[in-house]
Amino acid sequence: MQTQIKISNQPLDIQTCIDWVMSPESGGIDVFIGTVRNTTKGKAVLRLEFETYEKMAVTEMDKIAAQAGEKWPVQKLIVHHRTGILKVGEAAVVIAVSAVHRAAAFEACRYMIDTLKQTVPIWKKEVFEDGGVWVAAHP
Amino acid sequence: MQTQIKISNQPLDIQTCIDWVMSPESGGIDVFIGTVRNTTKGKAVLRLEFETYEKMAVTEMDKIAAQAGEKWPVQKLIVHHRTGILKVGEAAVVIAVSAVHRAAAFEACRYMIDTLKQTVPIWKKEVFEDGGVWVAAHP
Amino acid sequence: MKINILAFGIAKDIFGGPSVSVELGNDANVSNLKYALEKEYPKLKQLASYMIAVNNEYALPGDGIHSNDEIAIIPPVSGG
Amino acid sequence: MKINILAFGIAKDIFGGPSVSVELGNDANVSNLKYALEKEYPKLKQLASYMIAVNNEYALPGDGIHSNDEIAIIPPVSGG
Repeated sequence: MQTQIKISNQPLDIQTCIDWVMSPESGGIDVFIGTVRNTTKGKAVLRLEFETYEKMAVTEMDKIAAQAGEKWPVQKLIVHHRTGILKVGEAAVVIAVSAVHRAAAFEACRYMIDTLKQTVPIWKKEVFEDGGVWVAAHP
Repeated sequence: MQTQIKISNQPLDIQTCIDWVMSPESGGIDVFIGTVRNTTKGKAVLRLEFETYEKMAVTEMDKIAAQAGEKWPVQKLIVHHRTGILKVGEAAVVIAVSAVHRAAAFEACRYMIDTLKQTVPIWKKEVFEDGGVWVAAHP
Repeated sequence: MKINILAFGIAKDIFGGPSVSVELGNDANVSNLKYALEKEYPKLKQLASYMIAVNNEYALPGDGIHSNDEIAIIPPVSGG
Repeated sequence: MKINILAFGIAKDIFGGPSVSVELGNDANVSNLKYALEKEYPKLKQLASYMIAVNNEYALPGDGIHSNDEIAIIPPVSGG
């Protein structure tokens, strides 16, 4: 398995991620794109602010990518995560996985985003008209 | 739910499909790309030839898209399927699904490709050096 | 009545062309059509399976066939 | 020993800056560190949870802390 993990404060390029995982050996590619939603629980979101503990975030993403590679026969796996200030509609994360058969691509991609959201030290503040809230911080 | 179904003999544009499903209301997009693999059971594939019963194929894809929309809270769903002669590495199908939450996007996308492969009247011939074989035709 | 049947994929190879005609009784159903086709083209029985579509919808064995219907033979699909 | 702790997200707000220093015994572990931090910054106890990372790895309560370790407080993550 080949892996590319990147954290960037620049807009993510989805096509570049897809091109990177494409290969003549693969039959299926699954791609997940997390985008900034305009509302949370009915309140209008103005923007998102992502902060990261970059070194550890890359280490954790490397780890979960390796786990995905052990669980499923993946060929190439890429994760690009954005930091900084994002407008509504922008991509916060792009995950693309290629595999010989589609089941592995789907399952590894789902595993990546589900686990990333649980363990990777990246924090998202939703900014509303009346202030900002760090997502998931409080019970 | 908004749906776009298209069959085309021109190369598929993945980014166009993704752009079409993106919306400020969505938080997650799942994309599946089926590509032409260079080998099947160890034999080198030279190219694929896709043939379709176009009117019925579009009808069937509309049906399964509607089913996906009943099963999961999907916002936008697009399917572009290629026909004609495809080289190794080219995209045969692109399915993109946007939803407020990612689970619906993943599950609807997986349902679309799994069901498409079972019911939509499109046929694939794998062409090897020693001739072509219609995939799945024989037991 | 004379029924024209559209063919795709391997069915086109078996028929030697994109359509064939068969002669059926006026109250024929899908089952009768399959029987007539398999008599003329026994290789159809070697397929993993095949369906008949009537007016762009999959049809059941007991569904009737009318002279103005659009009929197609659907060998195992393999899109995606 | 004096330990410097990196802070992110809401922990940065609670600490009022991107890092804080605490004084710990030389054989301190993660549990001792959490106790010291919560005494100084009781708002930490209102978080849904938080972890301590030692040298870019999640640490367990009994893991030791050394003066040259890179220590960080990891409030509930919310990437993706």
